[in-house]
Amino acid sequence: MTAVPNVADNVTTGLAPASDLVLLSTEDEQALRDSVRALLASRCTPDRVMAIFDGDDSLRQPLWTALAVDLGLAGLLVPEEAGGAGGSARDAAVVLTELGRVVAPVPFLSHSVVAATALLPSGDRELVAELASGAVTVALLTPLTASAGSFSAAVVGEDIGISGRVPVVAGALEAQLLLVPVRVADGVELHAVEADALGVTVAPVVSLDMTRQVADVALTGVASRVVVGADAGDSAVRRALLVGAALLASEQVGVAERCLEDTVAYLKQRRQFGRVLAGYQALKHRLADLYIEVESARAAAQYAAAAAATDDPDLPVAVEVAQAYCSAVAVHAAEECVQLHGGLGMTWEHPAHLYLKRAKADQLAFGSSGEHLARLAELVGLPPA
Amino acid sequence: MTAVPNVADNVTTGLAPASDLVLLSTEDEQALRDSVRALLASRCTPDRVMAIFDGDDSLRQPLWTALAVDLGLAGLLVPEEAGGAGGSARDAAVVLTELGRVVAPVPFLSHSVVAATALLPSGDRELVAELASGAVTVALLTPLTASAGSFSAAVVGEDIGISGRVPVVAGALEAQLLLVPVRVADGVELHAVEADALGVTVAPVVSLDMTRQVADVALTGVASRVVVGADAGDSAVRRALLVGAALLASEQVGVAERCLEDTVAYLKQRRQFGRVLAGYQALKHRLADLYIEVESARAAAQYAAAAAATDDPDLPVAVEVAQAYCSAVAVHAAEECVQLHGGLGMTWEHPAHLYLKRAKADQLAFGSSGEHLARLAELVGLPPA
Amino acid sequence: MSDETQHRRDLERRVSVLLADHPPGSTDRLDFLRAQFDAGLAWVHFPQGLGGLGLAREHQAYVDALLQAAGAPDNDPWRIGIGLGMAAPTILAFGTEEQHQRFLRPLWTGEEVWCQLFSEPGAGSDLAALATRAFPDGDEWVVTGQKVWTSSAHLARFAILVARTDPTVPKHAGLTYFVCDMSDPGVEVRPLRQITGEAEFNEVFLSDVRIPDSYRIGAVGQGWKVANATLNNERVAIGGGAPREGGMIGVVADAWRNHPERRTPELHARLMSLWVEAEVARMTGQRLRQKLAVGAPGPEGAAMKVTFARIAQELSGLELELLGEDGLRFQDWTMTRPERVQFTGRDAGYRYLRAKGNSIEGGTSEILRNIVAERVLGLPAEARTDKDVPWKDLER
Amino acid sequence: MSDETQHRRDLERRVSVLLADHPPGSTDRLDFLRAQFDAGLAWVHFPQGLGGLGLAREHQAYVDALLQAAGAPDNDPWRIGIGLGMAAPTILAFGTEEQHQRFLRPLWTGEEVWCQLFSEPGAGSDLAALATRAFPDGDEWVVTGQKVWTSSAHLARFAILVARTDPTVPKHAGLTYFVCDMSDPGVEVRPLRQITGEAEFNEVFLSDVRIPDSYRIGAVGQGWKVANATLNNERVAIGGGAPREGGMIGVVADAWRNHPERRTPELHARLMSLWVEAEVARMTGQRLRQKLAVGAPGPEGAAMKVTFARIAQELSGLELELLGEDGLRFQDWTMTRPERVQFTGRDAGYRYLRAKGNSIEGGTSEILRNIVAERVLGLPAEARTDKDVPWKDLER
Repeated sequence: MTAVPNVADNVTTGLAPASDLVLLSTEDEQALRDSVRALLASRCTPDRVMAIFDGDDSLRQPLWTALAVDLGLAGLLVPEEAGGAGGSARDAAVVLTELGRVVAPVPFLSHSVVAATALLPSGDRELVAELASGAVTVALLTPLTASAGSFSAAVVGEDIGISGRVPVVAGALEAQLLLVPVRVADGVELHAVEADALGVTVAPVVSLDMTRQVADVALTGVASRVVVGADAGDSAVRRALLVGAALLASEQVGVAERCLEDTVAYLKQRRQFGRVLAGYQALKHRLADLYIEVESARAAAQYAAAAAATDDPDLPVAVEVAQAYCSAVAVHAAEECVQLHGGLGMTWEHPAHLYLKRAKADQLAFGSSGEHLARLAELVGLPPA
Repeated sequence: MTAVPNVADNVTTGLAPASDLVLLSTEDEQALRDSVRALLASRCTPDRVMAIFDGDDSLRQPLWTALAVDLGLAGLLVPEEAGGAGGSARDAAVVLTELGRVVAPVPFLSHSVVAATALLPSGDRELVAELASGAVTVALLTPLTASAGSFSAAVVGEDIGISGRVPVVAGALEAQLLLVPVRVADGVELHAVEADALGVTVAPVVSLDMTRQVADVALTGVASRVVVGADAGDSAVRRALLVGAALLASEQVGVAERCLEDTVAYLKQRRQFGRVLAGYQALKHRLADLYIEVESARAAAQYAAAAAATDDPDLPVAVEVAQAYCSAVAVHAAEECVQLHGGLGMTWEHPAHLYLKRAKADQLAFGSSGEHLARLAELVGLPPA
Repeated sequence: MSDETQHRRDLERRVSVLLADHPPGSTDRLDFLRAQFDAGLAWVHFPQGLGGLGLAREHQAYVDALLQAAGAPDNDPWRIGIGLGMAAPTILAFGTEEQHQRFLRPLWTGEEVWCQLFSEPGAGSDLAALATRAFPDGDEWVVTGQKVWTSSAHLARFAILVARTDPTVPKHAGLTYFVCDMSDPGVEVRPLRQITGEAEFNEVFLSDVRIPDSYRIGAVGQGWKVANATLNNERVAIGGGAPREGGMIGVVADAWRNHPERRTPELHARLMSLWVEAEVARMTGQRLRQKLAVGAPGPEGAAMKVTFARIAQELSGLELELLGEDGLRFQDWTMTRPERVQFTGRDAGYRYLRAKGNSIEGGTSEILRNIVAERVLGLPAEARTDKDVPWKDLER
Repeated sequence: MSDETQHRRDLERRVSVLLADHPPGSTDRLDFLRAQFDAGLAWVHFPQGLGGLGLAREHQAYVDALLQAAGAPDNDPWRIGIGLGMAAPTILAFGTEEQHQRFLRPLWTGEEVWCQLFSEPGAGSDLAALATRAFPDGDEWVVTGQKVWTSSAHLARFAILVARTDPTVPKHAGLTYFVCDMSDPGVEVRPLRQITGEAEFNEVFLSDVRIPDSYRIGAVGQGWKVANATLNNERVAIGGGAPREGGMIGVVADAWRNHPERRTPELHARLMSLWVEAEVARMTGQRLRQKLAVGAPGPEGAAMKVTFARIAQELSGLELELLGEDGLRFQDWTMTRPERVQFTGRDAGYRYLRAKGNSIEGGTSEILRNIVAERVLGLPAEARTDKDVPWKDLER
């Protein structure tokens, strides 16, 4: 039988076309990947990461300093003229994939991607430069579950200062400075607040994923300064959440590909019934299916990163597609990793659970799959029933 | 590792409880199954069934006479005192499973289940007796896709007679008498109309499943007689559609179990790469999963049949559960049957496609899976978003 | 009068006598349980004199209902599940009369808790590859090795144990089944922490543990056969009769009902699909139990377990998605040693993580699919190269 | 000036010359195509003199765009896909200079249609088990056997054929690759009807078909190697660049847009999930093409084909559910012999049935998963007992 499915055998629609983006890594991106991977291999070992669940987070700060300052990743998305590295969203995606591969407990996503993107429109060049240098770690005060589509500012300005509660904020525990979206009469302003200022409570949450521990933040009449005005604040936050969601997909790819690699390696050496497990066809086919998913997720994540890098008009579609797809793949890969390690995968000692917890928490980050699909339906003209 | 999932480890809810119904066949039911199976094995061979797709339906009438009259199945659900066999919905389920196993092209479901159930409240004892004896084949004039929840009468009464169009009616081509739900001022009446009466057009539809060929029926000022009055007509039709849906599940189980059996048998003899295909673990696991699905569908179908047999208060839930589940299992089993027969399964000569077409058409019968799930959500108190 | 009615009358009479002689309100719990055992009302399908009356298994439910209605204590079956579900039927089937008398009564009353020493780090699904050695020494055996996934080991007085007594024969042939006294000084129990943070199971290290030959269950070299009987009992125990919305589906359905603000159409579609699957699984379990009541357990229990594990995992995953913000929270990572498992207890994150074990413990879903394929559908067994080779020569 | 720009300039010049010498409006279609071939603008990645210019493959798209813009005819690639996609690259790679000259030009212009005689009833996935025999007879071979799944056989002038020339060696070693003249009196073509009712393929019965040795491609006994090259080309051909909502997803999305009355939340959830999957598959194909442009095709194409088949099947199944009443209708069961396949053509019922073949034809999804597992992930190959046994001694 020789006929093959012809995907070009298509119908024309009025749909906005996809963009023709480069989905392979450039040489520069590969070099960046190599240097991040090398640093993480020596510094971010599973036992050190696991210790965080038992309250020993001695890994966190030195690792973040090494990445943020020594490798200069704090300001990766900040233009060179503003004190940053002038990298693109594609570069940040490379970094996130590597961080995902080792479930690194560092605030790169919250600081270097989300907070940096939100702060870019600010005229406060000094603050931007501090963020870019890594001298100050910054977190945007939005719930980790908030998305560009669902965001609304929970903090309001009063005479005595700004007040409000924002639950499950990622990066708040690590931040010296909080970037607070404040609801005002004519829009949303972004205010800067010192994390240790009077009236600020950052309450650590026992988190499903302690490697990205979230915090409930409460502000009560806190003194603050405006760093992005009401004309630009709302769009700055939404842009930050959109880029965050776009790049989270690359972290999810990192989680998924590492789970696949580790599972393949384990099954190649584990023997049962006189044969290595990797030779059992039912497992082979599941791993083949998982490989297909991971490679598909990689394409979706790279498309989203490329779209974010060039501010492509297709970015909103790219983000919803990448999030709807990659979240589930990371969870699936981590679940298969636990299952195919058998009893070992259920033990605290084996790192599989670190990936499972990160993957599941990532699935909830920047909006649920239902939210992504609903927005996508709107974007591509497929209205619900 | 010894702990096991504890399904008794439950929470209490205000939900209506399930009923405790017998889900195994009785000896009488097994005897009925054996006699139907024996008759079908000798009379309803795949080549004769297949010929129907090329216009040769010489199998249809004699097979139906043998089942309806000789085995007395025409009036299976009609009480003995009304001229029937006095069987229960459980017996009809047994018959339908056997008919599904050979994709039998007979109007048992439309006549003996749906029309018989709709006609039972009628005072027209003569007509009921004719239906029960098989002397007259009857079809209820509703689309095959109509369900108890979605039904509305499309035919209306006028001075010159009754008029309306009803698409994709099952059993209409075989029927001598049409049982027509007619919308009147104070409800729905059931009218009896001779299929060859003036003003009746029964247009055969080239059907996805020619073994249950549907017809578009048009009535234009047709003379009719009322057999169920406006007080009882609507509930008679809904009851008929509910019982039809309950028992269709057993036909779907028949389709599914036969597809599984044939696939297992084929894989046990087909060799590739020096081994029988049945020994390849990826296929073994798929067949194990399919077996689990088929046995689960069997339980769901038997629960629905048992609930219909005793008019159990849980019948509405039982029907939606059975339809939502069994439809998909039959389709899945038929799809696996085609796939695992490889090229052979794609050929016209092999009967796999008969099952695929029946399974897919059955999935559309008595309401879509979305309809079933929506009604179930209402019944069990799980409101949509 | 039908047999059924006669049995009921007889049981009602016996229960009345028990209750009259030992009024639950004024009788010590343990005294009552011992009396219940001696009255043959502990497990009526066991023989007379061993806590039963030689009746069919399903009559026990009627006895339990009568006793419960009268406010009688129970033997806390979830605390002693391994004894009841695995050790007891095996001892009954393969043990000596002396062993029956010694072990069954305190097992049933819960005075002596049991655990199971089967799995090893190197022998999970492939249990017969286990490496724990038992050497004969006079009237005793000396046992050395490492076992894992032992629940209740720190509470247990006894364990059922499989050890290798002959490494020179193929692996299935060299095993023997024992009762191991957990108070032996050579037994060391260490908690085995799981991905939930708690240690529901243990690792057990055996160093020159001495077991009298009178504690051997079945013949030397018959350990595989005996262990399989135990494991079959384990799988049959799964999927006991639950009401509609029992188990994980009830938890998630309630979460749906209690959180209207978190509902999305996509979650609803998935929830309803899983509701149907859970309900069909319930019906399938019900049908299987009706079948078991009239015949022997077959490998269909394996199929049920695959289904229950899958549904529990999908549901608990969906629950976290439904909870959104709160799905990111976890109750507590502190290491604890719970006395019993609550699959649907604690918080949603715990349920999600714990449910991952459902498809591993008590037979992985992969092994169970093999069992269904081979024993139910008659498909060829997996190629084996390890069946006829002396255990000591196997590649590891 | 970059290489890229220079290539484009050069190609523009060559196209201009071709168009000037053979104005599409006034030139016979075949004459134009022959001239295009002779100008090296047929497939620029082929060598000079054989329709190409020895350039990278992706330049052809630019040439085609220029020619299309000028209103030039094309060679109807869907009608001659097997010749273009499978026969031509194989003949180029393994054929003699004489064979290149004889076959490639009329193949490309479509004057001579090609088909493929590989599969047999007893040799589907296990192609190397094929039983069609070729006996040497002087300068000729005499071929007898039965082939199936041959599209275009009734239209074809030539076939690529694999036959067994030595049954005494293991099955992969005894095969030889030929060009078969379909006008030979020993060739009988019968339509092979499919589950759609139509006969898109044929069975081909070969009875003492005579093939000159000069029509042999590659050495005697090298047929497996040559055939694999052909099949790799087949798999690479899959999943060519399509726009968003190209293919089956576009059809079903349009059905959704056109039938608001048939929408349900459950169908919407499934449609959106599949929309995402189809779009991700599109991106994955796009990424794979970018990779192929800079390197050799790997087994990743196998992964793409598995995905496309699954999505097409799920979508076409969903479409019937969406259509409801109309899903019960079918256009026509009459047996026909279509000249080309329209996977998304005809009605929804046809699409549903035809899509079932997507996971069988050109390598079943099961075989492709093996390929991914073994060649991409490096997992152990399936146990084989048939590799070293003479073909004639194999169990069948």
